[in-house]
Amino acid sequence: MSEVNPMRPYLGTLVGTKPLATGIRLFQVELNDPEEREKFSVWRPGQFLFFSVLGVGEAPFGFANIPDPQRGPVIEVAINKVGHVTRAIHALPLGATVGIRGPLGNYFPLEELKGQNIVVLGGGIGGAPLRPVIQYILRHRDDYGHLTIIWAARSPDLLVFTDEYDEWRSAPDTEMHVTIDRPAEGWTGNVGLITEILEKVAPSPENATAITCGPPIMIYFVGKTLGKLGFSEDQMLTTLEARMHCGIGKCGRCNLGEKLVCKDGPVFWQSEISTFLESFL
Amino acid sequence: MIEDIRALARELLEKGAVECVIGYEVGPTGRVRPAFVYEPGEVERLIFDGRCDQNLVTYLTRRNKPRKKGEEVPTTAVVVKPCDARSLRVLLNEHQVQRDKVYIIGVACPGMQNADGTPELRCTRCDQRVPLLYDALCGEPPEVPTVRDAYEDVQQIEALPLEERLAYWLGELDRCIRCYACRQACPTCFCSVCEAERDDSLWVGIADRIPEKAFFHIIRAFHQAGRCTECNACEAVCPMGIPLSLINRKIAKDVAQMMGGYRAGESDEPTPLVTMLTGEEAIDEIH
Amino acid sequence: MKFIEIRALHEWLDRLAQEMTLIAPTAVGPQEKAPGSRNPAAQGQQVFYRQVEGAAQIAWDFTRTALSAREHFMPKTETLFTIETGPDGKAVLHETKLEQPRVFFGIRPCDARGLRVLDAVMLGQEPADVYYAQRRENTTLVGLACPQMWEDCFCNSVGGAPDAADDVDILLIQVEGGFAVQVVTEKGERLATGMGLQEVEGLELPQPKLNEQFALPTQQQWLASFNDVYWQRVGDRCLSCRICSYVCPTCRCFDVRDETVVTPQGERIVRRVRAWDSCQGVNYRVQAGGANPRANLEQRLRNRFYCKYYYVPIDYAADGCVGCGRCVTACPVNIDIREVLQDLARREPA
Amino acid sequence: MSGDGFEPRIVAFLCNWCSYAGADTAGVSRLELPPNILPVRVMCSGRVSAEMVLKALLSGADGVLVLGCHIGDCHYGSGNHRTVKRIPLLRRLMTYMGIEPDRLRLDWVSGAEAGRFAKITTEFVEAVRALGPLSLPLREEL
Repeated sequence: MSEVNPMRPYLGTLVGTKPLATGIRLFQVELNDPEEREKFSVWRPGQFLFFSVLGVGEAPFGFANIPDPQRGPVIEVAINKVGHVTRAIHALPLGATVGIRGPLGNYFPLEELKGQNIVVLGGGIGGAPLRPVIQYILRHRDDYGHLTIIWAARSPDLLVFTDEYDEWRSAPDTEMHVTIDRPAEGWTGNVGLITEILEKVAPSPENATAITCGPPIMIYFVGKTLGKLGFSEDQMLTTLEARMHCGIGKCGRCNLGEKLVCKDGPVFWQSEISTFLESFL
Repeated sequence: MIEDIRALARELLEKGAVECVIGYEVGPTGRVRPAFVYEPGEVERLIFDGRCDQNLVTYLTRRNKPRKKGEEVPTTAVVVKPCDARSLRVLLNEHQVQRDKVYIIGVACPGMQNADGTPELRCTRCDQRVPLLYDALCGEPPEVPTVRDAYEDVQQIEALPLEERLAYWLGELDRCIRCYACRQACPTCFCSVCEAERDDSLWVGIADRIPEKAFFHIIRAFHQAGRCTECNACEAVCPMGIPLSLINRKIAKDVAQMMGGYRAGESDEPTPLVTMLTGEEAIDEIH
Repeated sequence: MKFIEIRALHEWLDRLAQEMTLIAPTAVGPQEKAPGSRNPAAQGQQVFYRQVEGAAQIAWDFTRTALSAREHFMPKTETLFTIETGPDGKAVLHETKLEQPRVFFGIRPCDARGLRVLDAVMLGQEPADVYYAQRRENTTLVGLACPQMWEDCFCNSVGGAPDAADDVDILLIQVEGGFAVQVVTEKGERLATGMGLQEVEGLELPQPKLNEQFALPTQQQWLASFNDVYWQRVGDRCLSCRICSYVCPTCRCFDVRDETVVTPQGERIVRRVRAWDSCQGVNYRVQAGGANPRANLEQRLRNRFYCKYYYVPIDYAADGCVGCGRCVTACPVNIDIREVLQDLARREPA
Repeated sequence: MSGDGFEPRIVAFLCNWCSYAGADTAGVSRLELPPNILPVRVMCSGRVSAEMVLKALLSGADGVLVLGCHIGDCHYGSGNHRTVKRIPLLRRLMTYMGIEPDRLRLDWVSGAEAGRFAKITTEFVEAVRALGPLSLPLREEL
């Protein structure tokens, strides 16, 4: 057998978990083997991993953090309880052994975007893969221009990473807008779809790139609104999701036309998506 | 008969009474297959003869949904043989198909034939030559004797010693490749998510092993209890040639014997497996 | 030209079966014809590639096997690893062990060509699939040329031939009294040393009878046809079963799940298994949260044709279809890939 | 207990309102009950699907016992009308497929019939013991 078996997960330990929103928790995993930890210590915003509950199954998730030199390579993922694997993940006790495969897929080309203004648009759990983008920009704050964060959810209880908003807001040259789809009791902030607030905030397309993640329908309409604001399709980045079983272009599951979400993505320019044979909707 | 079907199909399409007529055609390589005719000019494609053994009622549940949210369900005309009509009756009983969205082109059935021209076995034990329900009937009732089904094939298996029966079924089911063609071809298998395909493997996993395959086939057959009309669609599509209808026919035989002579699709009554006792049952296996 | 007599071949195969795993075409299932069915699969025994114990079990007179050679390289189900609890209470993974060396005898040229497609997908790009790789490495392919193209075959239209030696290690072609033998690769040479081949001068090879060749659609025609109502019309009669995918030598989609089983001895075994899957299944593309970009049947049917003729060539630089004709024969509603290809090829490029 | 050491594993589906209560009464009355029974409480014997019976057999049970209220006494009126059709039909199908019919038994036990519960379970365990373990190829193999 050749040296690396891409279907075999690294074993790790669940070292922390906290609630993020209704049905959504953040899970922190540390790999057990020091050598594997070393190999795994570099991943980039936008990449994904497979999280296994051994005996139940595995599912793909985007990284919700960037490697932190201070805290060591702790992997964070935000997981919404929707299927049998995610239900099992939510039921894991601290200290449980889990499997991790990755890092997989391409990533947001943040190096290339240096010097630009960045607009980050996250909807619901779609905020999770954007958190490393924000972390990266804040860590390399001087390399980037103005940062606009627009965060949305259906209702206040579905907003993720609320305890970090103050930190993000107070970062230099950064603005943040939070909105929910429908009015809710006790909510005094913005109400309206992410597209509405995006139009109101109206970030300038001048030397800017917008990075979007959310449900397919949101990605579609945010793209339209950005277009209205003058963003070209080469200034819009998004990350897509798909059911997959390998993450390395073998299982055939995640294709959209000839593009494989796992191998050619999950990060795509809107200009690429527009040329896809098959719609992601 | 073919001319009757074509004329009727043309009339229905011209009037706009139906969106589509489902019948049979001969494909470019000479094989008979289901045909979906949308244009009056294309009705010449339609044929009917002893090779038209597919059960077209299978397609109705799929067509009985609006194509887009808010759109109306289109009306479909379908060519049905007496056996297919029983499947349709089951679907109507179970509210899977709206009666006013189907135009039933009944055919007086001469019986289907094997590739070598001999009559299909199921047609030699058929006691219906005219469908029990139709909107229009094409063809004259043929002079073919109707026969009461004695379930001789099932009795042959029943007569085997227990171990031989197990060996027989394990041998047959071992060839199954879990392609689900039996389920897909079956008019009364219409669940949107089959329990054999649940993501959480609640009942069966994804493996191609005997326990999984036996479970799938036994349960699939059992779900057809009192609903299977013995149309043979499952067996006719099996790429591994597994005699699946022998399982369904066993259940049909027992349902009839134990539950007051009930036969699926012959009345408006739903399967007795979901109704209360009426006192006509002959259930003997309680200890 | 090298030659082997039938008897010598049988003796060699009998010896091989003793020394290693021998896979060969063999007849399976009930002998008698199913009473009363138009089903082509129920007309007596079907031939499969299976492990055999000697030449006597080999079916020599067959057209093509019911399932392709794929099942021996990407099994319908395989265990990727078992998950055990170590003495410290921590999980330990045990990967599936290496398999014994195998000889795959009697593989048809189209099936061998199918492995080229699977190679491109499973091995052609890093990281390679180790399970497929080990089976591939351990297997020597001894091909058996088709004396003619069978009903529904179209290998000659997609670049193959009934007697192509391109993808086997050794090719046998039936001639008077035995087989002409072409040793193609080094792996084949190593195996052929034990065969006892004779050198025969002027051996004349038969010309297999070919089916009529047809032209394939161009890339432009594929591109222009994607959103055509044509797919709805073909999809009308599709049953959305998986026969076409499962008989195909080049389909490779799989599903992975964990399962726990209890042995008759009461031991619990937890393992991760991989099994065949098909893009024709309703839930194939459903995402977490329920979105399904391929919810309609015609979208799924279309995906299979595009996968073979458009996606695989672009993604893996391989031809996705070998023209074995199995899906044509096996489709219960006569969805004929040859008909689809010719319909598209007749179109004006947009 | 037996000479060859085979102890059958029996899954018993017990209706909440009658048979489970009957089992309880049997326990409280300190009747002698076979230890081979794995009780599964269901709200009605009509809940016991063919899937549940088969899954039990394929997952290691050597026999399955379904106990419900007597006909006419169903808490829900007619839940056991379905049971009385379904289980015998399944039993016939199992037999047809080559599984011994005596591995599946349907019977009625009311909340007061503690003695009847003890008698049925003991009888059933002995019947399955006589049959031996369920034929292996049907079990989840490796």
